[in-house]
Amino acid sequence: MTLKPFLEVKNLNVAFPTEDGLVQASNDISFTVARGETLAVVGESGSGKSVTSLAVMGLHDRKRTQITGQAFLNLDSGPIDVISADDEVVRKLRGKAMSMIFQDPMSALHPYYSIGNQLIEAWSLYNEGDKAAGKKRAIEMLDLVGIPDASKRVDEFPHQFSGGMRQRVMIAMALINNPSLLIADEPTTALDVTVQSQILQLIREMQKEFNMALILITHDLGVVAEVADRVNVMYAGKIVESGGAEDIYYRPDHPYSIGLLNSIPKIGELDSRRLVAIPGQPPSLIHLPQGCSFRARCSFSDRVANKLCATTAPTLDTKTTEHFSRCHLPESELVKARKESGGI
Amino acid sequence: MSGLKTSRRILASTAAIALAVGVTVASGTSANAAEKPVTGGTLYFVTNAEQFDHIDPARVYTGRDIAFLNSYLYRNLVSYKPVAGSAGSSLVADLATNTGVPSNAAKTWKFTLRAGVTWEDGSAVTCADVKYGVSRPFAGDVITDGPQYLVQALDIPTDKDGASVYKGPYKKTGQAAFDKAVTCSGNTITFNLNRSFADFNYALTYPAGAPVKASKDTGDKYDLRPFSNGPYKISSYKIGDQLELERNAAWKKSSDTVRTPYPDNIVVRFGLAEDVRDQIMLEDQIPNTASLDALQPANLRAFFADPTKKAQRFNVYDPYVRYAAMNVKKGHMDCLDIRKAVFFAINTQALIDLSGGREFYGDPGDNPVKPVLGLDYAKTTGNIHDANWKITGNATYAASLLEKAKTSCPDAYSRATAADKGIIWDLSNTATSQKAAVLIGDAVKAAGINLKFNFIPSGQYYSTVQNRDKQNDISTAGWGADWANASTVIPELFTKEGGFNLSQNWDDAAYAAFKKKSDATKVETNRAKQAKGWQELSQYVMDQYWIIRPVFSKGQEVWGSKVGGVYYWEPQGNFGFGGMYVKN
Amino acid sequence: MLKYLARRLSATFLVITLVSMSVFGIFAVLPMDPAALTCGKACSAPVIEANRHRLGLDVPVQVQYGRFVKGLFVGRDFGEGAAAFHCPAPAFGYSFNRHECVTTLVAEAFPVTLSLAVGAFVLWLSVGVSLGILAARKKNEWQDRAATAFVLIGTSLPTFISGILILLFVALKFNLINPIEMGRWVSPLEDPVAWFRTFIFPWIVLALLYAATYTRFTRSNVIETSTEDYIRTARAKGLNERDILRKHTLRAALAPIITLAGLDFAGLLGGAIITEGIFNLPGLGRLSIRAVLRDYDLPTILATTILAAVFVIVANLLVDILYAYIDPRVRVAS
Amino acid sequence: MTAVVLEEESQEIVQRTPKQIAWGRFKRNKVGIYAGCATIFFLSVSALAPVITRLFGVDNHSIYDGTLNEFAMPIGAMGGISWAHPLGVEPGVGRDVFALLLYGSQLSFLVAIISTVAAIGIGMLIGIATGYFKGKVDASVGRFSDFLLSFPGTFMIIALSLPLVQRVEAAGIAHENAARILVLVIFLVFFGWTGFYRLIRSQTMSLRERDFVMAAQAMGASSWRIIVKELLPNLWPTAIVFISLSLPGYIAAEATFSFLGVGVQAPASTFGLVLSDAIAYWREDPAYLLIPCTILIAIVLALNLLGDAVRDALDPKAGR
Repeated sequence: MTLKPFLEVKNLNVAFPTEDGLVQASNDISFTVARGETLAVVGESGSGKSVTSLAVMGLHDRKRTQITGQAFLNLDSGPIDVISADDEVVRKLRGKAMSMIFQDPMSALHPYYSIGNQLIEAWSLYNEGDKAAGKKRAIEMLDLVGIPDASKRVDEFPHQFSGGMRQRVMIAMALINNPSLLIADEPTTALDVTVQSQILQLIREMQKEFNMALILITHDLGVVAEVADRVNVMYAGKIVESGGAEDIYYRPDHPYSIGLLNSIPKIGELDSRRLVAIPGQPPSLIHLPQGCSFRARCSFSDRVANKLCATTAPTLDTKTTEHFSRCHLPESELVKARKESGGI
Repeated sequence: MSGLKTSRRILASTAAIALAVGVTVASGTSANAAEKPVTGGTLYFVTNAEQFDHIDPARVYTGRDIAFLNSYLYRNLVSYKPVAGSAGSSLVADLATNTGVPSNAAKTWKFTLRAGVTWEDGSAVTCADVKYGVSRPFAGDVITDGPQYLVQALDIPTDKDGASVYKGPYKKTGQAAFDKAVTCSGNTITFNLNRSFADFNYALTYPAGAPVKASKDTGDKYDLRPFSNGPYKISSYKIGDQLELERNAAWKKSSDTVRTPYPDNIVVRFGLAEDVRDQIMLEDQIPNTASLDALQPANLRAFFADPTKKAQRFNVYDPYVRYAAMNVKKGHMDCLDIRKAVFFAINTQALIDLSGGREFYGDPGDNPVKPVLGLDYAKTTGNIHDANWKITGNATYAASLLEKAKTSCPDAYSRATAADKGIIWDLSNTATSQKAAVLIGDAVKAAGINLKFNFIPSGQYYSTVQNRDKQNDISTAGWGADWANASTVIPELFTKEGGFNLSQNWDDAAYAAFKKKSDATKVETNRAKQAKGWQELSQYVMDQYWIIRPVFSKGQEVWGSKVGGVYYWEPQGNFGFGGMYVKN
Repeated sequence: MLKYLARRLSATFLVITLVSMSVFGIFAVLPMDPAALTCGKACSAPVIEANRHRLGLDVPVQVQYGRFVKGLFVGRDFGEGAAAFHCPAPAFGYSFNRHECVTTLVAEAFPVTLSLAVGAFVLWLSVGVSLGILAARKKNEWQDRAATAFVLIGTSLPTFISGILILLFVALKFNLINPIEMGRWVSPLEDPVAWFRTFIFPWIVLALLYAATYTRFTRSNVIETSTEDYIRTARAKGLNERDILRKHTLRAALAPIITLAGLDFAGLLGGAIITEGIFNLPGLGRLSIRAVLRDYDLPTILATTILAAVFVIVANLLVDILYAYIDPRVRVAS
Repeated sequence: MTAVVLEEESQEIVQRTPKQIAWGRFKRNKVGIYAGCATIFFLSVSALAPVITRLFGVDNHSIYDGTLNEFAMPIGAMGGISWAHPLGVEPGVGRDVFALLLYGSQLSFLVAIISTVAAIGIGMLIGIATGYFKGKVDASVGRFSDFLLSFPGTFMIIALSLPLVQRVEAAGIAHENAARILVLVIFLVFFGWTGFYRLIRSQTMSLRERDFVMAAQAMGASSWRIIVKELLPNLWPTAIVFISLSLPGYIAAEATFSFLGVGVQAPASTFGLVLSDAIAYWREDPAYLLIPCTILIAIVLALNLLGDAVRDALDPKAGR
């Protein structure tokens, strides 16, 4: 890829002090994403996906969060590090330079205000013009995201919309100011399966329409396959594997990725294979175990020599910039492992 | 305060007073005679009470209210002389030109009206107005609470229940009988009575005999706005708020030899919290104010200890005897030994201290009749003069009486001593009563008596205990004579027909003889003989312990530094309101 | 919406009827005998009987209730012969102890209680809500702790204590009130300053209690609402914090306060017994307490009790309608 | 952030029981610990009133001669505070204020605890029943509780307590102060259960839709079993929070009503009675007013603080 990245995240750490200790939610995260590019971030809930993107959006309460590292937005006017920038500067980037849509469209819209009202509010933040102009734009956006009869429904309230429709509204609201970066945080998780693909389809169309950089956060590798250019697999606050979508799909390097892939059904193979869940629970982010944090759940750790997994945390293998992972497992064992666990 | 609301007033006799326990009247300060009264200004009165009980002349019955209303708002045929000291107890002609002319062995009384007396609208006060006023108390369903002397004394037939056949001016039933009993001839009104009534004119000092203009009578609502023929008229009256009086332009000094209206306006402020009222008086915050109530005991002491307030207070024996009535109905306190045991057990000293001490509350008494009644009072024997009586209580002697009761009246004994039964004492529910209950309970317990207390909301106290079914064994009460004759005490308190019999004594073995003597004494025309009769009956009452621990109580009045002309009006037991003025 | 209104109105009417019937029933079956209690000093059986007739208590309770209801609509006559008189509709009865139609008594007392309630309401709502918001915004900082302390002291002080302490040790001690005028009703239209001086301490006493509750309630609602997804959405849109608080957080956080405030206000309209008593205010609370403790004035007791209940019931209705106006979900669902 | 908190909790659930978590949270709340200690102190002191008063050589019924002057006011400063009478003596009578208040607090706690427990018992029973079974009964109970709310409770207690006490006494159920306490408690419970009932009902309704209850139902468990085994264990934190928040309210209510003359009467004594008596003496003996005031406020404050701490520990979302 030779595109100039729009977002560059470098060594980002996010931690929350709690009564029980410091929760290291995101640990040394680095990635980039360019306009027109789709980055999928995959992992179990609590692996730090959302935390990272909320940090980029500046949506963490700074008083209760320790954030280090950098995240540059390469704007036309020059790069801005949203981590070190003033609150007010970052606020003015939100909605315009970068937007975000959330997991649960049922609760993400204010129940007391009409759809139109909420859209106009977003629009008027960055546009001069009266309410009528805002409303026109709102209807336009609702049309664009496929809300039928938009000019009428614009005056309705969120509870009068179905989940899928609300998510469309969310998308319309996120895109109303032509953002350069859209972070979609599990946008389909709370929706019916039939609606899920429609929404994904819509997000993809919109990405093309607006030429946005897209970060798609999901715990569902299946979703990723069709839309992502790159995939970051996260586990216990760290990126454990990163690569092109095909790389991750066909040549997963990390046992966790392998596990994730095994836990999704594949079309045409429904009956032939049992789905395999990854055993165990993710570790506490307060007291991360020494060594590899996936060790306890890894079925291959016994194949690594010298109990390396237990003593040393694996580092990112950056031998290529396109595909790397944090794992001690030698390449030969990896190939075996892929085969054993389902012949990917 | 003590919750003892007394319902009637007393007349102090002109005779020298022999006091039971050797305490002389602590006379109040009276106005400096040399000081010249000032006309004008506004005179304030403050009170914790929400209202005057009544201001309808036919319904007023409390001494303070009578004194106030009679001084300012309406005139009776006769009045007490508005002066300090014993001279205040003499009658003077008011609306009438004389104090009444009796004839026919005092069964017929004639009064001639003064000319030139007018109502506040300028119309003349006529004989018909007086007659109409006298007729109103007969409407018992509308005119409640007032004195019944006229209803009982006028020569009108009664039905089989003993009720008058005349039902008052609203229904007019039996009007003819009334018209015969009270007749008008020009300016002379004649009252025909059903018995000899030598001091009938004293009964007419009650406003129940005052004129009422028929066209202005509003029935029950007349209690809010009586039509005035006195020097003031009501400019506004709101219960719980205030009563405002202004000058009655139609009143002429020339027609009134009794009243001296000094202030331009008079305002009675009702419903003040006791602390607020006390604060006003203690700190002289509103100097042109007098308190209609005594202060709370603790504050009273502070006020009377302050030498700068010497001319703003008096402390006198009031018209009342406060006592505990024994309900001697069968099943209640029907055992003399038990009654005595309770009496001897009680710590009288502590009770008096609680309510202000001897200096302010009064002295232990020995008689239902107060020494200020003069003739009718004589020191009794027994009770507080008994060798076994101790002012702080004598538990040992009380226990021995109780022991006697074990054989003399075993039922009452078991009731008085059993833990699950006990004697019940009615008290009005006030903080002071609650404490009195502790003191009484503690003292009788030492003698082995189980005493319980029934606290009744103070506003409903008397109506509850006067209900013969609801009255318990012992009820705290107080009474003052209506005028200087124990005929307004002994029969009222101790005969079945009396208006305030809390002893329910008519089934008592001792009752028949008592009643006979009481009836005879009531119609005795020889005043000395009559007095002797009352003295003997008092002794009888005390021997029967129908009432116990009478206290000859005292009253205090205080006023602000700018109020002048204050004196104690003995017959009303209150301020001589008419003399009060606002100093410059 | 209209259908909803009609249904709510008829339900409200039904509840009011039921409440008035129960109040009637409860006071009728009790062993208090107002006829005996108000019969005066010379009381005998025939007098009690006459008294019972005069008070209208000599008929079965359902007839009494019927007369009561009829009186509300067409007025009522009392007394007989020349002493008869009329209380115009709505007649709640006649108080023989105060010689007034109960409606007049209530109408005189109501402005006092209304003044007390409105002033206290404004005071506690403004103090409570702003303190609550402040505490939520400055969570765990000194402002929050100070607000918490205020809440605790406020909720731990029964009004009879705070009232007495403020009256005795502040108002009286420092001559902050004119004692002889204390509690006297002055219309705010005639003399706003005197009106204010009459009510300021009672307001403080009541507000102290209620403001604490509202501070607590507001604080937790604001904090809870701040964690809502739609607040995050608003922030993600790029709204500034002030607008988020004003437009988004408070709108949702304060909506439930309407219910609470409406009912508390209505409860106060029925009369603040203790505060009115301590500060000598001739409002509905004192009217009813006086009726009970002084002379068991049944018509007044019935009227004030029923009225207090009606205030709450009507407030319930108004609050629901208002809530429907504020929260579109309720509006449409209904 | 949300995700992390969730994770933190799911983490802990693995390691600690909810009880331990709550206790852990409570232990960290210093104010709560102090308030708890104070509450235990007040409770045990009042429970041990007979023993403690004996230790001090006083009791609540004796009238102490020589402690009052001829005006029945306490001799000595601060309402007659001395070694013999640590909180002074009662003006007018001469009883020991310390003993009066100790026994008074016993009555206050008694009324408050019985009322709380009864209100919560009834609220819980009806709340679970209506929330779980729904239907017509639920609707009518709901209406009834709305109906109750519209009555002016305080006023009705004052208006009706006297005739009701007479009824209770006439029926021979209880006498004197026992009857008065009974009537007061019945009233407090009658007007007090609805709040808790609503809370429990809505919680039951939401629990009812939760997976574990659905699962139990699917497995054919009886309603009784579901209520006892599945619902109750999930409702007790609510109950505990409610108890700890209601207690101070009932203590204050008891004081208010006895101040107004409803509730216990002489020779018994409670804070309300002492305070209503003390007002008359505030100029001459302010200590007699201020000492009981301070103690009552301290008790209510301690209970309130404890309640807050308990709520924070059991239901952290509500307070923070």
